Amino acid sequence: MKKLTIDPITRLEGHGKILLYLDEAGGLKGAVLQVPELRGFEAFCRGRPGEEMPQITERICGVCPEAHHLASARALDAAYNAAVPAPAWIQRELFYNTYIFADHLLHLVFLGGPDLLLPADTPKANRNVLGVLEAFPELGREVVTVRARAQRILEIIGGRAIHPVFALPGGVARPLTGDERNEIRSHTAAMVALARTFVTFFHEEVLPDPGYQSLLALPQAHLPTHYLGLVDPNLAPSFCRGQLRAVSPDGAELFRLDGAAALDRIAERSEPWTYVKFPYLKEPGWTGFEAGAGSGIYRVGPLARLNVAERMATPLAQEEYERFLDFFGAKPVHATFAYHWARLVEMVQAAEAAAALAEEKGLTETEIRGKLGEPGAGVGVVEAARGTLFHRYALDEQGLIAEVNLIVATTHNAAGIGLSVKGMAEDVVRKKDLDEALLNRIEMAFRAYDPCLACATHFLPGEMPLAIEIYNAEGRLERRISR
Amino acid sequence: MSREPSPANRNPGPEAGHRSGGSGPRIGVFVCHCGKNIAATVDVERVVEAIAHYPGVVYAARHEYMCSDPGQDMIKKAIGDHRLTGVVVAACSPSMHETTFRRAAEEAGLNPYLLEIANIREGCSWVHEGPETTDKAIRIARAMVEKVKGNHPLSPIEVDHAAKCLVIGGGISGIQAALDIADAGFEVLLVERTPSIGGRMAQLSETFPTLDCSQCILTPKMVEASRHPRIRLLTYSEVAEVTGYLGNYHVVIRKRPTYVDPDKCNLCGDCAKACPIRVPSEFDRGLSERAAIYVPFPQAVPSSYTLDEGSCLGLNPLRCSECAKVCTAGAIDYDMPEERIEEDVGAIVVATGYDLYEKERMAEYGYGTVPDVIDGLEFERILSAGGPTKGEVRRPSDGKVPMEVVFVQCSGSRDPELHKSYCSKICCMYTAKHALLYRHNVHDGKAYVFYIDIRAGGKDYEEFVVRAMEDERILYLRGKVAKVFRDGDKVVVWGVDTLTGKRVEVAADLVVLAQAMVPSAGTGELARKLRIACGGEGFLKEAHPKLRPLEALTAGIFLAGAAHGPKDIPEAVAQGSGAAAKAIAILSAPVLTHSPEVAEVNEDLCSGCSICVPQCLYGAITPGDVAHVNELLCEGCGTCVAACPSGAMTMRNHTDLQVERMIRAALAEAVEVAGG
Amino acid sequence: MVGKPKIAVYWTGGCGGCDVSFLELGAPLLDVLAKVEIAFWPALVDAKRADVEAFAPRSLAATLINGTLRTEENVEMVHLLREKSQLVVAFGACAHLGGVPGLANLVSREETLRRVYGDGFAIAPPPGGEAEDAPPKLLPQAQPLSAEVTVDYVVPGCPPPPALIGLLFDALLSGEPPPAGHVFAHDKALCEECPRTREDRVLAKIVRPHELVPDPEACLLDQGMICLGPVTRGGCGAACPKAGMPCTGCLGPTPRAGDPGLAMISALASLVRAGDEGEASFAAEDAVLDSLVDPLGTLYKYSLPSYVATTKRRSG
Amino acid sequence: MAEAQFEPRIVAFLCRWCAGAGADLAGTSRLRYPPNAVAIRVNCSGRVEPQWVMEAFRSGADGVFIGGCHPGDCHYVSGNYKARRRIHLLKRMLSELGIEPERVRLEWVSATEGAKFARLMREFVEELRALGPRTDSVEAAPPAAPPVPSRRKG
Repeated sequence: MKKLTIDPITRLEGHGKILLYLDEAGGLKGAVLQVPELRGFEAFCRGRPGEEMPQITERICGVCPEAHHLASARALDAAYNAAVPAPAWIQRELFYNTYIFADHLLHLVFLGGPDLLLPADTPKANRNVLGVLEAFPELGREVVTVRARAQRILEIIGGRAIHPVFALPGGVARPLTGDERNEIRSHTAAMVALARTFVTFFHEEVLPDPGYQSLLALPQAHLPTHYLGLVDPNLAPSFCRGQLRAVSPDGAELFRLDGAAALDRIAERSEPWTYVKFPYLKEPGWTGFEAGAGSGIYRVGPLARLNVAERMATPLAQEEYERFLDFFGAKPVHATFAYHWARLVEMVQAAEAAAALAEEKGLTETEIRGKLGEPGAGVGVVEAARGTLFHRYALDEQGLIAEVNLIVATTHNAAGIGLSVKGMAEDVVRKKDLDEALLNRIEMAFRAYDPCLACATHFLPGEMPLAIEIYNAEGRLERRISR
Repeated sequence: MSREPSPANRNPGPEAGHRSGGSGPRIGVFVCHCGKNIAATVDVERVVEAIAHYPGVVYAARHEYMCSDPGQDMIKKAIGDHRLTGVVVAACSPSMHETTFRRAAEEAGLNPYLLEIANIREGCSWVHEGPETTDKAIRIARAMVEKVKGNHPLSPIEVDHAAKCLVIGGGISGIQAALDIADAGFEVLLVERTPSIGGRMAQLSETFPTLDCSQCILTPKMVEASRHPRIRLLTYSEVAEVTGYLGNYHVVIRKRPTYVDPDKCNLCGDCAKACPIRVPSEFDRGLSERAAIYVPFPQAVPSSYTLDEGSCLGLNPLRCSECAKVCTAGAIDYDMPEERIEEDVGAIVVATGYDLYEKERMAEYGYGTVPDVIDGLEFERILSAGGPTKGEVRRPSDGKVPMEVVFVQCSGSRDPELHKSYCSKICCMYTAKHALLYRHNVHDGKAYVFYIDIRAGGKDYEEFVVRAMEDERILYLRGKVAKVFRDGDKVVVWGVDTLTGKRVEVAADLVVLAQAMVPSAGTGELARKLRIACGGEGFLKEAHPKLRPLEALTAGIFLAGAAHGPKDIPEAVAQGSGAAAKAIAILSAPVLTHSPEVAEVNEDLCSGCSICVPQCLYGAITPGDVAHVNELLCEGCGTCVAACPSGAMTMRNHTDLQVERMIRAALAEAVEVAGG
Repeated sequence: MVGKPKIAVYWTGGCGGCDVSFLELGAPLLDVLAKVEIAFWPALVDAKRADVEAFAPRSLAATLINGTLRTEENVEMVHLLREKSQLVVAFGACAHLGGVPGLANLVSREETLRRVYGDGFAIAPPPGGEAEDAPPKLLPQAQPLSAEVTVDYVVPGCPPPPALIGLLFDALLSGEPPPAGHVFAHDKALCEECPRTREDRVLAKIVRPHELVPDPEACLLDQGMICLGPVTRGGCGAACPKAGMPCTGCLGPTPRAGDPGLAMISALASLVRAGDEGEASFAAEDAVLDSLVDPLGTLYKYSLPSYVATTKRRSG
Repeated sequence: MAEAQFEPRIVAFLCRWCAGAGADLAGTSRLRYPPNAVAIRVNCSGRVEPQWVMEAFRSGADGVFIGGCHPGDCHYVSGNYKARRRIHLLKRMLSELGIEPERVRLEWVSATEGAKFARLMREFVEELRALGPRTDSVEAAPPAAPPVPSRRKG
């Protein structure tokens, strides 16, 4: 038997290696994504002061600390039964939209970018952000500078760009000054400008590329699942407020609920052969590792958010969203590689939203803390760049953490990622003499999700087996290797 | 886990011995038998053997009596012969012979701070038995070797100082201090806020227990102070600023203009007669009036009139000038400026005295509302020959001679709920005096004294009170007065005699309240200027309640008289002399010397967080970009060092590194002991 | 690309924040990237472990390692990288002191595994795989980098502030790197660069950040917040205090502070006041001290593995 | 031969003015007490650092004794109060680390209380014998030394 190892899988957040087991004939026997990482947050968060959680849980992930920071604060808002005053919300939302913009930009250029912007046969040494910067120097420079300006906004509001400190139960740490608002204004303008530039660039340089076209069309990368994401009252994607909406593979709404209530619609499936729990929708329920309307498996993240939404919240984003729909014809869009494009659409909305929030009068007002009630239990939900993020805490009478549970984006997507990797693996191993570039295509499959394994493994086990099922020609599950 | 050792004492002196040598420490250990005192339970030979092989030790020896001359010679010789960079003497408690051995080391050319005592007698041989005793002795010696390894050569801190003293407050206590210091040959600045020195004592009629006339015994001292060649009298003056530290205080004094030239004024008094203004006299507690230009009392020192700007019709622009018109001596100068006096002094005595607890607060006793309810000092004025009634007892309201007088003790004292919790100490005595003096004045008068209990601790005091109690027309009633109110021309007093349990009601003509003593107005403000502490009740706080009752926490500042707490005259005088003696000790020192084993800031590490500042009760640390320690003020307790979170504060020859090495040496694996 | 110094960046049990902070250098990043060749950096380039194994010993000019050591694989990798590198830089609080994941040492490995997976948990290779394919074992404790390999430099912080990363590269590219053991941060505590004003250094009560909107000018410690600024290296510009939140110590203790938790315990206790000092105030003082919740988690948020071994403590 | 009983190792920090003088008095009065404790003299209990206590435990001590002046008697007025507060907070942390708080004992001993000092020494040794050897995991050195130079070095 032959073994191929991709170690470590690269250009994603966190640790992972892929093991492919091939039979003598070179056919795929099994594909394993192994995540050799465990930090044990779930265990050691207990006993910490509740108000510390926004700062502790964000250490789960340095790429999306903002998401954990705010999800945590929202869980604490609920646990303390606090009404967050408007000025605090404006700070939080401005901060959060800026984060979405910066994080999507990071992935589009630095992490997933190379798969997207460089030809598939690019040599490994160049298949990275440096290669991108060489290929597109001026865009590259602009991206680097504007990302820095976005980070500056996060720093002004959050106190620090990475691992911010500003969110507290019931509000934020301090009011903002007029000078700070003016600086923020100048940066948001630059963000919107770059968003425009990037859209043009995408339509001129990326979309027409046959490589990307083929990926969008690739049947193995086409996964009709349910979708879950936050929407605002107008059913436009929302990142840190609003209600959770779930739609079926054919686009029908399953529910629209607040975070806590939505969490009740989700069950977690644990399989005897794995330590990772697979979340699924109680309705229709668990039917095994398969996509389709009959299966409770759902996906989250940019594509999911566009699929659960009916429109975008801002004009430029709306234009791009329409182009996106025109291209695919029908909604929901199931093409895994459409995640990249969806990411771009969201990046535009985030930039526009941030610019608008920077003008809000309340941004500099001083009523920044709501009254706190007695500590109890609460759920906080936000849309991390890569998908829905739940924090659920129970506090004791001192306000110390008694119980903590998190469901992070990459966990929601675990089943989807598994199916995608398996699909790509099958596609790849079918070809003769596997070379490194081909193996990269397997990584591309789940890089599309911008997965965050650091998040997924904040307390998951050392191993996350994927797609150890063997399907027959009809795509029916033939046998499952269990341990 | 050790902080770096503190750098060598910055004062001139030999550079760090073993550090300059660079060849590593060369420690000598000298173990004393102390006859049988140590040798009986500690195997001295074993200790010498064990310690001789301890890292850093190059020489170890023992002697029957290390403190004897031959013993000391042994140490001196070894210091030379073995080029020792440090010495440990394992013997009795350091409190016994540390100085002895350090002197010996110095004679042999070794910096005395490089010698330490390992206490293996009081702390070991005398309290233990069995082989472990020797084991422990070795541990103690090892630990001390580790300390010496980290010691640096130090030399005492020396500073010059001003040979002048500031005395604040011209009452009897301040006067006494000033005279003692001046007589000892030092310049004194005596600062008094009012126009005359004399203070409270000048207001008193006669003094207990001897009943001699207060003025008669006070005035000579006032005059002596004003005439003393080394006392500069600054009346009508206040301390504006105080900077600096022990031995080197810089003081700024504001002298308000009296608008009368004391040298020209001949006390004729025409100005006062001419003055159209009349205001209540402070000195007579408002029982008489004075003009805007006045002498507080006939024997005032300096004997000169003062024009009180506050009550004058106006100086700027000049509104009246009647006084100037009649002053034939031409002593009046409306343009007299305020003087600003700056002086450097080596020590400061604070004797700012007391006030009586405010009337307004004694509403339940009708004080302030009923004219014939007065306080003890008012009664003193009434009793005084020079007072408003020329010494005849007449009550304020109608000048009638009161036939029944009620004296209320503990008025505002010993009453934690409503007033002051403390005992004002002198009220029992002066109330007895008041009762007796009243009886001398009004032979058929009747006096009632309400008291909680009688506190007459003091020479001849008890006898004095008994005299009062035995007077058949002075009735002592044990109990508290509940209410005092006016009824026609009587003042009715309701009280309870707790001995008989009977309710007592007296329709009196006059009520005298023995008001609580409180620190004089402005005491707190002055304390802030001096950077000294006040206690909860506002009296000045001493450095140690038992061991340093005359000293403020800030070195070089001393306390005298009632500003420090309720006191009678003899106590105030005694404390004045005591404070003077303390001040003289500083002023007479050729230079001030101070132990170099004090806290020190590593300026490369100090972030100026100033957590150390409030740890120091001696005001030795000044905050800033980096903290600064005034070595002269540092007492070496090390509390700031332990508080410093960044390890920037260290203590010379007591660094964390040294102590932590001592800890390890004391705990390191058991040393094998003979037979063990 | 020939001649450019090769550098590697690797993460062990970390969150990736350090890598992102590297990218936050902004424009200067491009200059740095122009001057060096990135031979290995999973976050950014596609070199694999096999490539690293192929490097010649000491062929890497410098390797920046972030993350705490949590698994046997972490240990293998850092030894591998140490062998290939001339200089190893502990990059960020996890590698420097153990970091937030080091709080896991409050709970034993067995306890952690039991809580997450229930009893009888045992790792195993995937179906069809050999033993070596099993996921790496957890170490008994989270460890800082220096527990396994010699560390030449430290860039502290969670994550390291871009300014300090800049200092590192200035030093590396300058040709004369500082002596081994250099920490790219200030030796003085944070207070030095904190704009807040310190008045009366008295801790009359202890407040938690969500209980108070702090005065914008005054020292947070004076306002009752447990700010670790006084024991923590400067270099971040006092970012958190400026943002109205207390310093939690991510840059690590100042050079002579020793154990930062014990140093702060001494400082805090020294500042506590409840009325006049004296026997009458003992109970009130203790009440103030006891209102400090979670001392270990607060005082060793980033440094537990470096200062206290705690796995045998009462099982929580 | 009877098996040797557990002999706890103790470090005693004594202020020079009160507890230290009290210990000397115990000596001059020839009051016997077990030799388990080695005394380290400091000027004031306010000089004693929590880090020393931990250093003692790291170096194998079974108990740490701190002797200061009685409340109101501190030669430096309030150093003993600072010590009391520091030890109070330290004990909370020690128990978190599995070190029984009883292993640290802060006592007021005046210069005249030689008998009390001897009694406290006997008591403390007995208590520690009852507690037995330490079972916590505070090791000779921290589990991992932070890289040089962030350890305090001489």
